[in-house]
Parts: sequence; structure tokens; C-alpha cells
Amino acid sequence: MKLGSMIGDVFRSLFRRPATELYPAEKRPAPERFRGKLVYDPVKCSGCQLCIKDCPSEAIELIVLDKVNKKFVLRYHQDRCTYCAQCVVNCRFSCLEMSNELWELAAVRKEPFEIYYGKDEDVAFLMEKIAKDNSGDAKIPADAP
Amino acid sequence: MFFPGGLFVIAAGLVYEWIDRKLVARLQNRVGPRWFQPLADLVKLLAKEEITPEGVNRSLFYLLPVVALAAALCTALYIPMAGFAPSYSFRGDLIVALYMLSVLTICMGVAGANTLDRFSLLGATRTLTQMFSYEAPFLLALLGPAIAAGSWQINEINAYAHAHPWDILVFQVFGLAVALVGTMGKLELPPFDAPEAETEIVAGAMTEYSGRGYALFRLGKNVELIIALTLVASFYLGGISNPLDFLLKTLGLLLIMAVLQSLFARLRIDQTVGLWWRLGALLALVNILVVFFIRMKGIHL
Amino acid sequence: MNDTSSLLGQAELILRPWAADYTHPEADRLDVLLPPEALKIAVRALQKARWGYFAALTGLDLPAPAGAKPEDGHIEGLYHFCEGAAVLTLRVRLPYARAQVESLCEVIPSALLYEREFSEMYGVDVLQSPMKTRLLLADDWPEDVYPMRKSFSGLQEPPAAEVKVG
Amino acid sequence: MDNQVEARKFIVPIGPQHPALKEPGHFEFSVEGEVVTGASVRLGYVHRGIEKAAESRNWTQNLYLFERICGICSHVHATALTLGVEKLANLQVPPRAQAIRTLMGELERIHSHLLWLGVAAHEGGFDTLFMYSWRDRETVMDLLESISGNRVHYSANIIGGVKFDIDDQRKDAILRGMDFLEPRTRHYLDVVTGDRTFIARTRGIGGMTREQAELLGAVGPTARASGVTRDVRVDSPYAAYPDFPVNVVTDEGGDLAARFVVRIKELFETYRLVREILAKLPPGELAVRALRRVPAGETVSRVEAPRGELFYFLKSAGADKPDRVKVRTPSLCNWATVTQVAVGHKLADMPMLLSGIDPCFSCNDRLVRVNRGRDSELMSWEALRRYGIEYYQK
Repeated sequence: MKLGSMIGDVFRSLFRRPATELYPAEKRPAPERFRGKLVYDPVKCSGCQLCIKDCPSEAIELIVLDKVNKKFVLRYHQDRCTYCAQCVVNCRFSCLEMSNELWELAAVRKEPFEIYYGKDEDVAFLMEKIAKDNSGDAKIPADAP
Repeated sequence: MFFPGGLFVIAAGLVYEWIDRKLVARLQNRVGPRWFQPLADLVKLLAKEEITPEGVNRSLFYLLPVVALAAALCTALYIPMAGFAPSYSFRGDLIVALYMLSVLTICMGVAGANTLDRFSLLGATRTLTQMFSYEAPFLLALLGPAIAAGSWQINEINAYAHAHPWDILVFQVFGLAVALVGTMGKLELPPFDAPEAETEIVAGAMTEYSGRGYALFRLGKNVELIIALTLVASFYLGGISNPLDFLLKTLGLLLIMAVLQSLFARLRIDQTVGLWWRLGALLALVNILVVFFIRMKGIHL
Repeated sequence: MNDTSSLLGQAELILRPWAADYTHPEADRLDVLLPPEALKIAVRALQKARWGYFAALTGLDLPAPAGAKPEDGHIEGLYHFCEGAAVLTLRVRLPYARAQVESLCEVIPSALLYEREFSEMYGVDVLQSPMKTRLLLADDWPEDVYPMRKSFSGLQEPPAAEVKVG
Repeated sequence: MDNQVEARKFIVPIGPQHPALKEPGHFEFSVEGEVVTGASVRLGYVHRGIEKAAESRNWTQNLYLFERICGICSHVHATALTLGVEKLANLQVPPRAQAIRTLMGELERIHSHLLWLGVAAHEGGFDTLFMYSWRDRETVMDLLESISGNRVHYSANIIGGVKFDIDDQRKDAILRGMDFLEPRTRHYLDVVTGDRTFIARTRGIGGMTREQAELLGAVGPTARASGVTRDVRVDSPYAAYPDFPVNVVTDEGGDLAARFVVRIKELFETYRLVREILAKLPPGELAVRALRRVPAGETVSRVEAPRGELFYFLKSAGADKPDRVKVRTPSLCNWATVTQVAVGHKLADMPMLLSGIDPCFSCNDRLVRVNRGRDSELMSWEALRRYGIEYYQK
């Protein structure tokens, strides 16, 4: 039975750096294995769609522009993603990867969270098509030609 | 009006609140708030809409925070703030100051009892219960130096303490302890924060207050903090003669208070009452007896 | 392992007077089908023999197979008891038309929360329950809609957003 | 259970939103002065309908859904589900995978117990202990993040194994973490058993005898603090526990102080276990391939979550989706102990008593999902907004 048994801690921390930090001013880098934003490599993709089948949050859509010539664009909804890395496990051609960048997911609008991955010319082609199809609503089915 | 009047006291109260919060944070190994946080809180609260709950006496609801702050500011007039002579001083002003200090607590209790909210009612009960428990030992503790000085005038006690610093410090250690801890009880700081224990009764008596009313109560508490620190410093720590003296002594006391705040678990209200009457009152009485004895024999260091 | 099977053997012995059927789905499990009326007595017997503790109550909805009348569906209540590694399941089969089961609260006070959940989610009437107020569903949830039945696939209309001034 | 509150008494509601509760639940305590004379509970405010939702997702997707039942013990939920599915599918999971599962489960126990220590201390108004225990909890959170890539949802499990390996670098980091945490934990044990102000708030509060604990169906540390030796890791070892036996920690006290002691002593056992697993990590594969369809059948899967026994009942009809998943979380078992034990205590003890069982509301509330059309939901919000505007214009 004693009083104030934490006195040692209390005095020591007077001369120690605080354990907390002033967050937006100071930031710590994410660890190496961090499951952050998904990264897609269109060259390796075979278009098997296994990643989509097991995605628990419907965060990825594969837009097949040309199946024979392997022209795919991956629409990735970062705001829906639960970062479980199941798609990475599922992918047999290791074209999906979780990067350890960007872990702050706050924005005023939703648009920045919709990311298109693919070869540059494919993405450009798709964007053009979306713009042409409808001015405004960018909803196109996943299996659009 | 400015120095050492109302605005100065309020500003100093805000600064002291920040120092207190910062110290506690550092003792808990946290960064703590930045220096303008209390001011920012105050501005935010003042700018906010004030919600009047149903079923309250409206005039009381608006009047109580004003009275509370006014009482606290009035008390400041009798205190040798920052080492300057008090604005008003007369024989027996210690009694007035002590009563005025209690007005804030009573106002909070009444404000809690005024609303229909159950947390407020419980908080009000606890606030008043706690007041009745610490008030007597706290008073007795402040009487010690007064008896030693043979005066009821704060100014004279301060001068006496300045002249005989060691007399008071050595012979009245118990008094100092009771007075310091009594200050914490008065300000409802941990571990005596049962009246506003947020995990039980939200904010206690203050639950229904928002915006201006709450801001005024908080300001009142800040002013009370600085007044109580000044009183204890001038009575027990060899008086306050200049601003530097004031700063050093009150900040020292504040540091001790911050350490005490972070060392204990919250006491239940029954434990608080028990502690004050069993230990606090006893120590204060012993202190007074020692003072009598020394005065009779005329011992000086 | 031996210990577990002897435990299950004991349970089998205790429950013999009421059991309609036994199965051993896995090495450490015993599944006993009981008539609903016998449930409380059987549980009391288990309790008296100090066999296990009440671990969970699972509801199962078994709709009538295609072609049969929809009223032929059943609700099953699975009362799981555990002791060491042994898991005993008491299974009662309740037809839609008479979805009633006696409350176990007299024997096991902690069954209340499970029973309230069971009755809210499956529309089973728990007889002699000491407390029948809603535990989980929202206050404005419609009567006679039981979300865990297979026939439930969502409310047609969202509950009206009624806001009362305090 | 006579916990019905009479209408005319002075009732103190705690919740759904209350600073003592980090999650919504509603309690009504009827009080006379400061003494509680009755208690009742209403749950369901964070009912998410997970059990229903599970029926429309495939097994793998469900893994991540069930992991999200609880933000604190996410790993045990996923483990219970995968172990059950593997039992149904008759999969032989490689020993290394089982050991890594167990390791993650034990690390999670550390983080959960330290979290609880902080929360309980905060309820008792001991903020310094709260801050320090959470600071130290950060050690294990950082470890979990560096191993798995996420602080909360480690997603270590896949059906048939685990996703990631523990390499030497991470092994060292974990051992360093344990070396730091062990003396700190010893210090906390000293504080909670030695500090007078703290003992005054815990000793003799919420006392529950062994008979009561057994009758009320208490599980986990709450039961073990009343002397009931009940631990699934010992009673029915799963994953790698057959190879790494656990010593059960019990206490005869039965009160809040005993619950503190049991949880903290369990931490020492966990540190020992983590070191042992790391020392004897079996080599081999990380996962075996699992089929998408799970054979029809019913099974029960029990694991020991930080809060007590977690019970899963799985029923598969042979499809790639479950027919029924029933989750019974430990918190649900322990509720009855609160409402029963509360009577006769001071109101000030309620928050600590509540947190004494380490309740997890989201664990309790899972079931119903309401499929509202997006438009109608927007409408109702819109109606609410308009109502608000009109209200203030008056």
C-alpha cells in the first residue's frame, strides 16, 4: 500500500520527449510492409478477374478494352478499399501490389479516390470515351468494349 | 482596471490554465496544448450559440455565470495580485475574500440544481457536498498564518509572512499542505473531480451549459485558480513582494499541484468527504494548535 | 480426447429420457434432437448434473423445400453447451405455425439476452420470458418482420424519419 | 433476472452516448442518493447485421467482414472463422501458419489487455495510468503494423493458412518489444495492486463469487478473476496451442481488483508464449490451397479472445457462401454479470464496473442490415435536414 506509485514515471517524463507528436506538423513514415494504396501493373495482367471475385468491398473494377491485345484499365476505388490485400494474394501474375505510401484518406470531394491504372494510352483512350459518352456522369459498365 | 484589474486577472488565469494543462500533459508524457488553446477555447465558447434547456428558471440560468465570474473578479481586488498592493484593503478582508471565493462554487451548485438534467442534479449535489467537506479545513488552514500575524487583513498577513518567512513555513507545514490540497478541491481538479467526473455524470453541474454561460464559469474557475495560488503563496511561502516573486512562487505551487493531479485515481465523493473530515480537518486543527502554542510562547526562528 | 468422449457419454446418459435422436457430427460434438416441450426439463437435468455451461443459442431458418407449402418451414433453435473441449447441442425444431419455445431463464439467468435476440430475429415466441422488450432491433422496426429468416431481404420502405420535438 | 427498473425511481441513464462509453449502449441505473438499486441494458445501437450480410458473401469475403466485427480483437474473429471453415473443408493447415496465427493472437491479447487497462484506469479517473499504458501499448501496435501492414485489421488469415511470414528482422523487433513491455507491465501490476487511491476504487467492488460467475455464464478474465478455470486455449486447444501450452491465470478475489490482476498476469503468460513461439517457429509452407466451395456441414469453432470464449457456429450448404454463421462474442456472456452485480454499489463505481468486463459493444451488435435504397436514404436525411432548418427559423 503506497501513495502515488507512479511518481517515478511522472518525474522522468518531465525530462523526456513526449511520446505523442503534433500530428499534421510531424509525420512518421509508414512501415515497409504497410498495406496502403493498391498499385497495378497492366503489363503482367491476364484479365482473369480473380481479384474482383474475392474483393470484400467491391473496390476494384477491371475495364477490358481489348481482351486479345490485353488492354485493361483497372478502376480502383480507394475510398471503398479495406486494404485487406486479398487481391494481392489472389493474383497469380503478381501484378497487384500494396504500396506503403498515402495513408491519409481525407478529402473534401470523392473524385480523387477514383484511380485509373493502365497503360498510358489505354487510360487516355478510356478518359476520352467517358468524356464523349456523357458529359458528367462517368458511369460505364465494367465490361465496356 | 487593466493592471492589476479585471482584464489582467482574466489573462493571467488563461495563462495559468495553459501552464497547468501543459504541465499535466508533460507529466503524462504527452505534448499538451499550445499556448493559445485556453484563449481559443474561450473565444469558441463565447461565439457559440447558447442553448437554454427546458424547465429551468431562465433568469437564474443566465444570471448565475455572471454572478460567479463577478464574485471571483471581486475577490481579486482584495488579493496582492502579482505582488502589488491590493486595490481595496480593510480590516477583515480575508473573511470577505474567502466568502467571495465560495460564491463561485455555490453558483455552480445552484446552476446544476436549476436544470432538470439528472447529471446536473447529481453534479450539483456532489459539488455542494464537496464544498462542505473541504471548506472548513481550507478556512482553518488559511487562519493559521492570520493568527500568527494577528490580523484579518490579507495585506498585513502578507507583510508578516514576508518578514518571517521561515516561521510560517516550518511551523505550519500541515497548514500549507491542507491549503494546497484544499485549492485543488475547490477547483475540482483530479483527484477531487468527482463533481464533474466525465465518465460518470458527463460534466456534472455544467452539463446543460453551453456557449457563453459555460465560458463565464470556466473563466471564473481560472480566476479562482490564480487567486487561490496567490493566497497560498502569500500566506505560506513568505509573502509576495514583487511580480518575479509572485511568478516563481505561484508557478512552483502550480507544479506541485500538477504532480498531485497526475498521481492519483479519482476519489469517490464519499471518499473525498471522508478524507477531508478525517484527515484534512484534523491536520488543520493541529496546525492551529501549533500556531497558538507558538504565539503563546513567542517562539521565533 | 478420451476425456471429451466420456463427457459426451455422460451427457448422452443424462439426456436419454427425452432425446428423439442423437448424432455425433464431430469427435468432440454431440447433437441431440429434443421435442420443444422437453427442452426445459432436459436443461434442468444437465444443470443438476453440473454438466457444462450455456455457451450460445443459434437460430436456423429452414424454409420449406421448393414445391412444398411455405408453412412447412421450420425454425431450429440450437442450444450449445460446452464443457472442456466437448460441445453439446440441443436442437429443437419449431414449425413456422407454432414457433414457440419455453424460456430457460428460470434455470439459466444468462439465457435472457440470447432468447431475446432469438425471438427478435426469428419471430419465435419465447414463453414465460421475464423481459420481452426489444434488445437489438430499432424502436421503429416494423412488427412481424424477422430479419434473420431467409425470406427477409430488406425492408421495402425505410422506416419513416419521425422526429419529435423534445 | 430481476433487473427491471421501476418507473418512479430516480433513473440515471448512461448512454447511448455517454463519455464513459466509447461505444453506444444504453443502461439505466435507478439510484437512491448515490447507491444503485437497479440496472437494465438495451443494446443494438451499432447493430450492423453482419450475420445476415454473411449469407450473401463468399467465404473469403466473409473473412474480412467478420474481422470487422471488432476493432480490438479482429484477429480472433478471423481465426475462429478460418478454423471453422478449415474444419468443414478438412484442410491440413501447415504448422508454421498455425504458429503465426497463434503469435498474432497473443500479440493482439497484449494490445487488448493494455488498452483495457488504460480504459479502466480512465473510468476510475486515473488518467496518468491511462496515458502511460496506452503509450506502451503503442509498442505492440507498431509491431503488429510492421508485421502485418495494419494497426487494427491485421488480415493475417486466409482460408488455408496465413498471408505473411515472420522473418528474422521482425522476430528481433518482437523480442525487443517484449523486453520493453515486461518490466513496464510489472510496474503496472505494482501500481494497480499497490496504489491506495486506486485500490480504494477497485477492492471489494463488483464482487462475484465463483458460483455466481458459473451461474451467470461469465467467460474469460471476468470468470477467471472469480476462480473459474475456463480458457479455451487449455480446454480445447486450437491452432498451435497444442504445441505451446498455456498456464491459466486465476484469482480468487472476484472483485474489480482481481480482474486487474488476472489481466495483467495474463500478459506475463503471453510474453512467455510469444517468446516460446518465436524460438520454436516451425519451418514450412505458409498456406495450402483452398477450394472456393466448402462442403456441406455444420461445425462449431471456439477460440479464446482477449475477453473470453468466442463461439462460432458455421453451417455450409455446399456453396461458396455460408448458409448460417452465428457469432457469440464474449462480451455478450458477461453482460449479465454487470446488471446483477451493479445493485448496491455507488453510482461512481458504475463506469469502472462496466469497463471491468471489458465490454465491446460492436461485438454484441451484429445482426440486421437494412437494405435501404440510396435515394430513399438521401430523402430521409434531406427531410431531417429541412426539419432542422425549419426548427431553427422559428
